[in-house]
Amino acid sequence: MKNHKTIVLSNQEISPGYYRMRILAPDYNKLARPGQFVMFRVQRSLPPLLRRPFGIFRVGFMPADCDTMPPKEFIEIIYKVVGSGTEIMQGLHYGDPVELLGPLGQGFEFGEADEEKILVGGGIGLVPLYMLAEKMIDHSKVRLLMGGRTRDDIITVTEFERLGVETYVSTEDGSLGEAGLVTQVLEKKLQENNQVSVYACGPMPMIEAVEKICSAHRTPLQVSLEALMACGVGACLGCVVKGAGHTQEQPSYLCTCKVGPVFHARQLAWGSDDDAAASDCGVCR
Amino acid sequence: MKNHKTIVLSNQEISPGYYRMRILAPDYNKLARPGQFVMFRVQRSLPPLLRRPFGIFRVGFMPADCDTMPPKEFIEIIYKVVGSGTEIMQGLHYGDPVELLGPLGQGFEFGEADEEKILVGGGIGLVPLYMLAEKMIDHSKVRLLMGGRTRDDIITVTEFERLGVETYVSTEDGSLGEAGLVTQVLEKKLQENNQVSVYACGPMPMIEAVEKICSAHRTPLQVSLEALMACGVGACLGCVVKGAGHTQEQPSYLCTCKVGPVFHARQLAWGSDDDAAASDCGVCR
Amino acid sequence: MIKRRKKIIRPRLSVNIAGMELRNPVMPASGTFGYGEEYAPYLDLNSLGAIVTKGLSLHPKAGNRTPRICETVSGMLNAIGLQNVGVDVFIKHKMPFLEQFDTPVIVNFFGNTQDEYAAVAERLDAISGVRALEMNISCPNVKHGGIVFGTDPKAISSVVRQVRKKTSKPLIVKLTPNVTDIQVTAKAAEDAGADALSLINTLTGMSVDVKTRRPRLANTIGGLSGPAIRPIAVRLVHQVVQAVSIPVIGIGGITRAMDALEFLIVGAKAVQVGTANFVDPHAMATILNELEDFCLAEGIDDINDLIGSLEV
Amino acid sequence: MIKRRKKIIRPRLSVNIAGMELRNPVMPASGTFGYGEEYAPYLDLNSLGAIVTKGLSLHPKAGNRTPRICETVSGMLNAIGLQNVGVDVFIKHKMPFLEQFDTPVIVNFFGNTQDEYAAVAERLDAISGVRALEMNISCPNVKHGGIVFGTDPKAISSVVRQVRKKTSKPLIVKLTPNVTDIQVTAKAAEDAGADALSLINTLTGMSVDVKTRRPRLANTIGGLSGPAIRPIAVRLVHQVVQAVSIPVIGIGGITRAMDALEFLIVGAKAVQVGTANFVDPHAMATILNELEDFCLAEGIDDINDLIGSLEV
Ligand SMILES: Cc1cc2nc3c(=O)[nH]c(=O)nc-3n(C[C@H](O)[C@H](O)[C@H](O)COP(=O)(O)OP(=O)(O)OC[C@H]3O[C@@H](n4cnc5c(N)ncnc54)[C@H](O)[C@@H]3O)c2cc1C
Ligand SMILES: Cc1cc2nc3c(=O)[nH]c(=O)nc-3n(C[C@H](O)[C@H](O)[C@H](O)COP(=O)(O)OP(=O)(O)OC[C@H]3O[C@@H](n4cnc5c(N)ncnc54)[C@H](O)[C@@H]3O)c2cc1C
Ligand SMILES: Cc1cc2nc3c(=O)[nH]c(=O)nc-3n(C[C@H](O)[C@H](O)[C@H](O)COP(=O)(O)O)c2cc1C
Ligand SMILES: Cc1cc2nc3c(=O)[nH]c(=O)nc-3n(C[C@H](O)[C@H](O)[C@H](O)COP(=O)(O)O)c2cc1C
Ligand code: FES
Ligand code: FES
Repeated sequence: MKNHKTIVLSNQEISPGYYRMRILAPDYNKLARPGQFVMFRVQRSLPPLLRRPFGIFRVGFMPADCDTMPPKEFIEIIYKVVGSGTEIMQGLHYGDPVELLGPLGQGFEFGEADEEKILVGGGIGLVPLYMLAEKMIDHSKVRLLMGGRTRDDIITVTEFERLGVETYVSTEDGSLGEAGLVTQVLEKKLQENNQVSVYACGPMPMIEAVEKICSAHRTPLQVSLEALMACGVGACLGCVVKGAGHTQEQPSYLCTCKVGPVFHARQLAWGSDDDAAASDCGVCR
Repeated sequence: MKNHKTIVLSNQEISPGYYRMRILAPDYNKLARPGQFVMFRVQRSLPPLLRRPFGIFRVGFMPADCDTMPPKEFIEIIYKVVGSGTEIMQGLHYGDPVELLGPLGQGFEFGEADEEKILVGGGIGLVPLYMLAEKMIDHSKVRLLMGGRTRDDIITVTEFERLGVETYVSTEDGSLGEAGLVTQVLEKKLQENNQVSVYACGPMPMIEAVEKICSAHRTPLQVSLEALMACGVGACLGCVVKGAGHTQEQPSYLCTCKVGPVFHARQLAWGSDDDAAASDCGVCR
Repeated sequence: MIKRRKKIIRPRLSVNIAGMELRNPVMPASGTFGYGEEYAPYLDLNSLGAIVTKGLSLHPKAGNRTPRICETVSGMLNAIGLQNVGVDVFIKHKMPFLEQFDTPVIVNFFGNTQDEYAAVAERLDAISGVRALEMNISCPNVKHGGIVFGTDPKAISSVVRQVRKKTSKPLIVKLTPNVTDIQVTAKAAEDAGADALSLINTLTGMSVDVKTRRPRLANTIGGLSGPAIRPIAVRLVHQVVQAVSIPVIGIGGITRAMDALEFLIVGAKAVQVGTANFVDPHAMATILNELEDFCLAEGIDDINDLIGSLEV
Repeated sequence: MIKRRKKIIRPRLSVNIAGMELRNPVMPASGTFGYGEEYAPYLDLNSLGAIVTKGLSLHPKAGNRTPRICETVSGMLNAIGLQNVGVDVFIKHKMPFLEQFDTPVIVNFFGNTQDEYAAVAERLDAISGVRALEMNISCPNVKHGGIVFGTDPKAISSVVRQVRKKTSKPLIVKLTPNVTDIQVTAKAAEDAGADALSLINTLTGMSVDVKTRRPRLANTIGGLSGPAIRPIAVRLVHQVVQAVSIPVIGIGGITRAMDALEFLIVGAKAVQVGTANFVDPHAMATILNELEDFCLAEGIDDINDLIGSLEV
């Protein structure tokens, strides 16, 4: 947990509207756990005022510029251009000064070794699952069910495959993989075998559907949520979601930035008709 | 008078803290008169909110990118980095989208042919005098008295000399040319010959000193003033200066952007002890 | 490719305010558009919903000392001091220009006493080219210790009543945001006979040059405008719309159609664009284009369907 | 080159507010710094002038539904709804952490009735680690139709008086900017026994998502903070400093030393930094460094020489 004033190493469009940015990030290889995020900011740029939260896609080392130097540590984030902040990010180049606050939040718990793991990713929700797969692949069979609206939303699947993850792709419009929702595939898999752990990240409707399926099959589920964030460190209380047992009379709010962004499904309130989790905040894409 | 959405052609530091920017500017060769200015803005950049006024240094044509196209028209501005807006300008490159509102304001009147002309420029105040010299040099002898704090503030003198303008340089610290104030040189020149016209642009204390000298010698003087501007077109009334005959009871305010920025000295109120012209606005450098 | 046959129907943008049919809901804010002629080279005045003039007083007014403006974060402060040519010069020298256009002219005016307000209104009432009056009540009442008319419901009531008697033209009262409860001042204006309300005028602000330790404005205090104030303006318009039954014109930090739409959705029937004109003289034209595009994209045939459509 | 021998004397930054000697005039604004521990990994809490906690109530408070925040131009809206752990949990679980530091702890608190205010004050008064109380009066008075305490001079007078009886610790009253005349509310607080005033709390604002036509905050209306509001805050502090004789703490949109200096120059004895902490957890450290640099550059030995040095 530190604020790094650092620089962009590279920034490339990997699919229409999706960018992959590599950022110099000392210590992240040691510190960052799968599922954690950073609060990102372009140095000296106003607007936007607030930092933007992004999941850590992966951490790594790259050769230093000269032999006598240690290799450079970096993180990669993958972002979709959706508004003012990501539009500015799109234009960044090697050397541009940025700031990273992080790594923040709680990451995923890895579950039992040997037990099969199913990762469910929707669109940009795939991002935090990669590092998770990296850590689990040596001990467990890992499957990825990856969904998106069109084939443009299916990103970095090859990277997962290269790790040895078995991947299923479906798109709503059938432009890549099977036509349909990723949750249909999950349902089928759990019918075959519910002795697995599920990890999901994606748009809220997808996460809710995944939760329904998993709770029906009594399969443990961890989800990574998005919420509007100002501080990222638990100070503003802007990012809360409803905890399990939340009622009007006995409200229970958990900070997504601190208690999350990864929650065990059982920690959260599901299916309440008003503002279940962050589902009505209009920010979950 | 038009708003051009256009691009930067080049942007170079010509002296520490001083930049020269060339901007694609159709029609400016026909329209722009010496002494006029533009309201400049980086497209889609906020901050700063308001446009920034800059004098037109020169207009010109450059070869088109291919033979079948007409040559490209441009203007050049020269600016000193002083605050938030000019700091952003400093970072602009070829192709960056900018907007020019202009050409705005009244330019210089050329005076009698054959009569000698003395241009007095202080620092960045030199800018609007170049085009003026260009226009007058064929009919009149033109001298430039150029002053600045240090040699870094003495810019584009070679350009004036190339036109055939006789230039005198003085700096307050003596780091270039004579040590002292440019007004001392003016005083000497007018003692030799007061049958000249004087044109001055620079910091307000310099302009006030020039006015004192010229009125003592009954020499006609035109000055180009700076003022804080929001609109540049006479709509906001933010940029006013006191006109001749201004009193508390009968106030007379003239828009620098519309009636100026070039005024005949006789149009203005001089030496009133409260806020003579824009002198107390803290913006005249 | 199939050739599209569907005719694109342009959405209806016209709105009706106090009996005035405006071709669209976009007009300049007083004091940011001069007397119209300043921006005529840049913008087709016939494309606007209305033209709103600089505020006029009974006698010419010289305004404040300089500096009169300064930039702040996403906003600007001004203390122009209501410099204007006076109502008579306006009628003689500025109206003829404005009458060339087929766009309603709304004249903004003010006074430092009730009688001054009434006198200006009376003169403007006689001018056929003036389509409506907008009354700026953010002025100090010199007869009552300089308290701003618009912050005191009783003063509002009294001055609006007196002006109401002097004109049968639509009377728009422009509210100040510098009050504890805008619903009270809004109702005072409505009850006193206003046909419409416009808001917000600028918020009082100040900025200091830390090097010289002097205020950046000669007047020390000035009015804050621009994008920075928009959330405050949207809130105030929202509150006023709920308190009155006359139409409301939304003002404050509008630079794009998205901004204008916030005001329309909370219930403003039209909007005024101020500071944005300085930044971009085409701002209102761009806003109008974007408004039309938005309606097309969202399948809105008539902008009136959008007005007040906020879902809480 | 001549070797410089002149010893650089570090300027004195300490200020005294209501009997508290603060090592410097920079502290966080309530609600933007949690209970201190959230920012401890990023900032040396011993470098601050004071620590100001999230606002506390008698009982724990869950806060509003989400979304609770949204970004606006150079600002943000929040409607957190004063979520907090309640005064008892604070004392038990949060105070021990804060007591590790050698920095005065100022506890912000509120209530929805006078009695609630008094009860919280009484409990905090008993806690030795609490150096001073900051009373947030921007809360609706549920016994009086929900009118915000801080907008009504009588309500201010009454609630501050009652709280004053319950504590002998320095009592800072935090004013709301959403009033017609801040000098009146400031004086009401002073007369009722406040030892110092802090301002401004957030300005009421609103933002609309034009696609969904819904307010961006679940609560519809929220509080605007950040750089956008600074000119309004500076003006209000300027006015309050002239109206009262107790010390004033300036708040609103401070991100850099230059911003803090505006408040100090108009007469604030200290400043609070709010939204800027979210943007940069080191903001206050940077401000402190810059303040020192400014004093050195301008030859100011003691920051108190700067306070109130505005030349009008
Ligand atoms: C823990 C976490 C991890 C995330 N990881 C990723 C990621 O790996 N890749 C990616 O593309 N996006 C990710 N997001 C979403 C990302 O933060 C938003 O897309 C981004 O903030 C949008 O910024 P903007 O300025 O472009 O959009 P705007 O709509 O202009 O933003 C306006 C405000 O809303 C907030 N906001 C908008 N959308 C979201 C959202 N979906 N979630 C949270 N806040 C939002 C912004 O932060 C900002 O404060 C993550 C969000 C969270 C909370
Ligand atoms: C008619 C005219 C012609 C000018 N020509 C030139 C030129 O050729 N070269 C050049 O370097 N400068 C010129 N200036 C001054 C130039 O406009 C300012 O230096 C520039 O606006 C500073 O912007 P900033 O954002 O960097 O400074 P900031 O101090 O951050 O600006 C804050 C605000 O103050 C205004 N401002 C600051 N300084 C001045 C100033 N001296 N005059 C007017 N407004 C000011 C800015 O426009 C802005 O609105 C001219 C000014 C005028 C009025
Ligand atoms: C330079 C300037 C001058 C103004 N003059 C007037 C005026 O004469 N009468 C008036 O009612 N409002 C005046 N206003 C207020 C605007 O009409 C408008 O209410 C305010 O600027 C908020 O809108 P904006 O944020 O779009 O600028 C003026 C505003 C500015 C910036
Ligand atoms: C998220 C958030 C929570 C806040 N909570 C409180 C609070 O509990 N008590 C209080 O008195 N002020 C609260 N405030 C107001 C701030 O303390 C401060 O007065 C205001 O934000 C203006 O300062 P700024 O512009 O520096 O943020 C809160 C502000 C924000 C942004
Ligand atoms: S983002 Fe501020 S508490 Fe979570
Ligand atoms: S700059 Fe607006 S009137 Fe001159």
